[in-house]
Amino acid sequence: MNLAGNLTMMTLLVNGDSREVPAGITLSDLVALLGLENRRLAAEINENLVPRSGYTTCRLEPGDRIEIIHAVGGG
Amino acid sequence: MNLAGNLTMMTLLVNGDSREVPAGITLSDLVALLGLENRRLAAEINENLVPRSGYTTCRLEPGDRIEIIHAVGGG
Amino acid sequence: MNLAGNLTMMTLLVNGDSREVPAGITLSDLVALLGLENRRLAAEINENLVPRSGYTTCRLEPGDRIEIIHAVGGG
Amino acid sequence: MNLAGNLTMMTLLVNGDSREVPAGITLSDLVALLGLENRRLAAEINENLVPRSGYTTCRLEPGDRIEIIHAVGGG
Amino acid sequence: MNPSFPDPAGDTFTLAGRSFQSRLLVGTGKYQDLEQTRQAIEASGAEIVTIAVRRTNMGQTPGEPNILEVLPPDRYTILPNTAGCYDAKTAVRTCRLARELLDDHRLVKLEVLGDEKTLFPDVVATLEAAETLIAEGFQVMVYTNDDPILARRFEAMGCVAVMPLAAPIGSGLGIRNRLNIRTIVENAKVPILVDAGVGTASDAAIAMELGCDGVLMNTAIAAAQDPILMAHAMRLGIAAGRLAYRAGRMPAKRFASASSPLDGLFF
Amino acid sequence: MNPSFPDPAGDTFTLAGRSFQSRLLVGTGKYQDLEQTRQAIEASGAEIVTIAVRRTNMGQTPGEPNILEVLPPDRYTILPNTAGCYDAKTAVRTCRLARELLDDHRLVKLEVLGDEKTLFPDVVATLEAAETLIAEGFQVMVYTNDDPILARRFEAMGCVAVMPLAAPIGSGLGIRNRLNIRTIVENAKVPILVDAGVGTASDAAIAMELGCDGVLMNTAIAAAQDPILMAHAMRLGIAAGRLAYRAGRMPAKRFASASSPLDGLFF
Amino acid sequence: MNPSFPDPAGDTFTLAGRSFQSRLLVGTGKYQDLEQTRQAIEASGAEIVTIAVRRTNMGQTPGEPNILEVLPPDRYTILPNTAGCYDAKTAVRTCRLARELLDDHRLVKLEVLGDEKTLFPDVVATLEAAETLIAEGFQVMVYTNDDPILARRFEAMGCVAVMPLAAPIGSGLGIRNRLNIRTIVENAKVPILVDAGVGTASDAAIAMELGCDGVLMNTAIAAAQDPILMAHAMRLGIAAGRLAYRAGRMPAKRFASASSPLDGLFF
Amino acid sequence: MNPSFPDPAGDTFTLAGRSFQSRLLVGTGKYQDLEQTRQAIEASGAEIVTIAVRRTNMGQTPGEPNILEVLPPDRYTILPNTAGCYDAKTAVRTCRLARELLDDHRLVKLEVLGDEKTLFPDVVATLEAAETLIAEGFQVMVYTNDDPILARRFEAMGCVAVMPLAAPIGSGLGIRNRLNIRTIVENAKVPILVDAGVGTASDAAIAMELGCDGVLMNTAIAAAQDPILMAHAMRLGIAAGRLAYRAGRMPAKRFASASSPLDGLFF
Repeated sequence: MNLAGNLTMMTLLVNGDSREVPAGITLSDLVALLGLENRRLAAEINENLVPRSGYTTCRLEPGDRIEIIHAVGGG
Repeated sequence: MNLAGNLTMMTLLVNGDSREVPAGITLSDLVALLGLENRRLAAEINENLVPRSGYTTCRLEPGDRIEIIHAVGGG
Repeated sequence: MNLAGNLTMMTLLVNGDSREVPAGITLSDLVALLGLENRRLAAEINENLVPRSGYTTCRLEPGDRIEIIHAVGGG
Repeated sequence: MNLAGNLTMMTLLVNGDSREVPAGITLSDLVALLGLENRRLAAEINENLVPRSGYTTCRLEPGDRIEIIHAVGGG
Repeated sequence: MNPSFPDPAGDTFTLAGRSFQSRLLVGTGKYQDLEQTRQAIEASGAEIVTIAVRRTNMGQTPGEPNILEVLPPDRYTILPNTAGCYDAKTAVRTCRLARELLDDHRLVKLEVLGDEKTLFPDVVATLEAAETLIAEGFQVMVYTNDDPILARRFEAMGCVAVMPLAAPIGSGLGIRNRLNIRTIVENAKVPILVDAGVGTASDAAIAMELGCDGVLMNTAIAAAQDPILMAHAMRLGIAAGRLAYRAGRMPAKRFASASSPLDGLFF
Repeated sequence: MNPSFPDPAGDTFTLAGRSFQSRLLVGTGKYQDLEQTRQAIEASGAEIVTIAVRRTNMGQTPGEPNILEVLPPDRYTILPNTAGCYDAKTAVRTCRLARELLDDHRLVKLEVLGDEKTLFPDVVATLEAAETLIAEGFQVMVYTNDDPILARRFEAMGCVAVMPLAAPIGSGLGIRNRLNIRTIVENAKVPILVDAGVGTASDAAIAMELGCDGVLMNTAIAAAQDPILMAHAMRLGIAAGRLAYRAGRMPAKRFASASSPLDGLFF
Repeated sequence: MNPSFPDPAGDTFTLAGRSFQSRLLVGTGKYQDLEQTRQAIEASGAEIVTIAVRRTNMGQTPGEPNILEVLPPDRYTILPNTAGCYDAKTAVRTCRLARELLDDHRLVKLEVLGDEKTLFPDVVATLEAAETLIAEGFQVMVYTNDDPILARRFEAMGCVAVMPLAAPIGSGLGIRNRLNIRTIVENAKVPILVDAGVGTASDAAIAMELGCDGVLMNTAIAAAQDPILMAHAMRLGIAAGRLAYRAGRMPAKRFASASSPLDGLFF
Repeated sequence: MNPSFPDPAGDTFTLAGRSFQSRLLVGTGKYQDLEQTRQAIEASGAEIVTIAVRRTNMGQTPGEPNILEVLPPDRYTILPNTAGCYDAKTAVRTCRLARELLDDHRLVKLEVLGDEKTLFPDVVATLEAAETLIAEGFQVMVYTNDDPILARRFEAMGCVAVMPLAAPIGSGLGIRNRLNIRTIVENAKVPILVDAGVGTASDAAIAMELGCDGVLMNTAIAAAQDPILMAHAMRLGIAAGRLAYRAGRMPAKRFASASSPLDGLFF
């Protein structure tokens, strides 16, 4: 991901919030951008699960709805 | 009962309240004094029942504890 | 229905029992044969309801499964 | 207790049963006669408790009602 | 005539030598006014009605209506109670006053209470008071706990009815211990009347289904949102439970049993 | 006229567009004979009466009396049921037959059973059958378990009444889960009728006190020692519970509350 | 050490001046043999064990084992009872015999029964016997009904523990009237021990959750199919109920409350 | 060694091919903090522990402790649930996310809720979700109502455990319908785990005495005044109920049965 220069941005819906990110980034890039690299997470794009092995190759499109989840206490 | 002249008074406890009445009155007199003549009542003197037939002959003594009761709603 | 002469017979399953009846009779004929003309009934052929208006025109086929039912006490 | 010679006998009611024993024996003698010397027991004569210390001095009278009890399982 | 129609006249109960058709006994406390009291009692169909005796308020105006005025003696059997008494002596005094008040009326409901929180009976003091009252010729209907042994003792003393509580007075909790009430009923030769604790019509029906001869209640009617309607409900609940008891209910079974016949299923 | 007198005519319930005064619905199974059936139904005061449909016995003599003869259609609303059906298709066939039998009668009680031991409904098959029947123009009263979510679903589909079980059919165990029945009632806009499991009059009263619009029963009456008397008891139990519901019961309290006044105690 | 580990040593109860860790008291009747008795008591963890006194069988062989032999006095506090006594005098005689038998043992469980069918206490005779025994220096643990007023009276007389029944002795019906037991507990300063009527481990837990100091039982263990296993179950049930009482249970609510958070739902 | 000592190792239950000693399953919601969660779970002795999955809060600091950190996978079997899902699709998505999150973890607790007030399951949507999940290789433990027919259907579909509710989630009302739970247990070949509604230790014991294989709870522990103590109580309550079930309780009888012998009474 080239962060230098004039970036073209795109809008994603991440966990329900609109977020501007550089166009063409991967899911792996997004997780890094969000500072969640070392967290135990799972993710969906447009309601479809993305296996962790696919984060680096999964390129995001404008308007994608991303869900990033983790475990919490619950009963 | 002679209400004229200088009455000697005595103190009774009537239904828990101290009450000055002319000395030597009967239970019948007391009921009249209290304005209860035509009421359906029963009475005790010092925790002993007084039949209604005995009201006119029952002379009260200073310090007597009189209870005059009637029927009320109850369950 | 011609009951005289050499009748060709066919087998029906009426209320679960095999029954030989003249070939080609109608549902109305069957009800009469069973002595149920004046009973309040409803009937199915092969699990399909037959309206009462159709009894006289409904011709039975060999092997037809006929159910004839009436009301009984139940809760 | 002299068991030799012609004993005069007396009747006791021991635990509900009539029992002939030599006249004049003590409660201690009775316990021995019954073969209960080493048992953990308590006893009554005529509904009165007899402390164990009194067994040897407690002389029985004809007609005495003796109860000898012990512990059993119960809840 | 339909011979199986349940004839209420044929199902009376006898208390102190008198025969009653209604098995619902009601109190007269806690109502809004005497007119509501009157209407509720009428709706309940009760024939036996409890009252209390209290000190006459000296300041009371003479014309003030009195509870007895809405309870014509030719229509209702008045049942004075000893509510509020916490010892035998006071309960006995109360009964004597009530007897005098009501012209040698001998039928009383004896209750000697143990504490204000539970209004449970003090059964020891109740036994003592009952003994005195019976000796003085009273016909004692006795409020007690639901102990079958005590119930039998009150009967043996000569009480004309035994009145075990269903639950604390005024609690509306219904019958807390059906087994005890049932055992009391089975042992008894005098009427057993559940007294206190009923909250709604089904509670009254349950008491009757256990075989009780009747139920006495007050708060369940008076504290309903619509007391007159609840009085009707209670009258019907008592009748329903009594009829069910007489009819002999089906045995309860753990598992199902079809109501429609299994024969003739066409599938 | 006493304005608070409970006017039964003013407390009807509406089912499939028709208005009914009696909130007791009865079955016609398990009676000794048709005469007992007739008397019990009459004593119950029921206006809606269930029947089953079964294969006509070929050997039956033509003169044999028929259940419909003791149920004059001007007096009773006949409610054919699908008792004995263990799948959706059979239940639908049964309803079609009943509709034809009763001259385009569309009101049916749908039950699709899950097993013979419990006679619990198979709710999945019931949903399927209900959908077909409603599409064919039937007015479906549906027997279901006491799950509030399912009850709402049946209502949303267009069932004209939802009939949760109190306990297994024919068990007489009474309402096993009052909380669920209460929740179903609170959620509902169509009539909620407790169906199955009632054992005695107080059970019926409890169902009504929970706010149900009515109760359907059969075994509790037919298997009582005296069915006619029990039919009366049930009629009264339903009325008692309904009135108590309308009257608004007192709140239950853990502790006691005196019925007689505390003022004026003289000791 | 985990500071929140529930330390049983820190949760003793005090009875007649002695401190006990186990809140399960057991009887020794109805077992197959003394070895089973011994094992069951050991498994129960009980420290207080009841026995009865009975006439010595004259024909008994001297070597026959005795109940006391399986109850070493350094390990168990023996609690002689008056089971089988139907009047005050006999109960007092029984206690005196037991005291002598056990070398001036003063702790007794007093029960004076009212009849054989219910084995309910005769509370009047029990009061009389308790008075005599207390005057003679006995430490009386008293079997009574579940009447809160009587419980308080026994405490006021000087009984060292009050033992209300849960249900009839040997019935296994569990606590019939939780409200009464709870009220007795709230009023009491001496230990309240539920005596009689417990049937299974949850019954014992419920008694403890109501705040009782302990439970005495016999039949529930001895008449289980596997008494030793049930003794273990009871030991745990008592401990579970006690801990739950100390922990303070959640309030019951009519409706639901999600255990998982509502925040962060992604749909 | 005492041969009758109940050996917990000998009384495991098998779920989805794995063997467990603890029959108490716990949730991890509603605790004060993770340390309290950790302590409560440890005190409970649970081996299977539920978690939820929720959106990651973007503002969250990376160092914030995570529920999984207090649940070492070598010690606990993690059971992700679908709490908060009101339709089949969302529940399926949640399970897929959880599976990925936990490295192809296939054991899930499926719940599809019907409404927020009761948190009752939507059994139709649950059936749909279960079908999809089982086809995708999940091991589905399914939260359902207490309908025995549905329970059997879930088992037949291939669910590895059926989890009927005792009462609404978080209500603490205990087992509302013991008969249904008992019937479900009798029919089942897979583990039956009561899920939701337990309020205190005796409730847990009752579930086990009915023959359930285990109990899952959360609020009853987390919302107790002292959650750690209550976790101990629940552990013991489960063990007590299980042992009582294995021991075979005495039959309940209406009337009394003396524990002490009748022979040898000396009066």
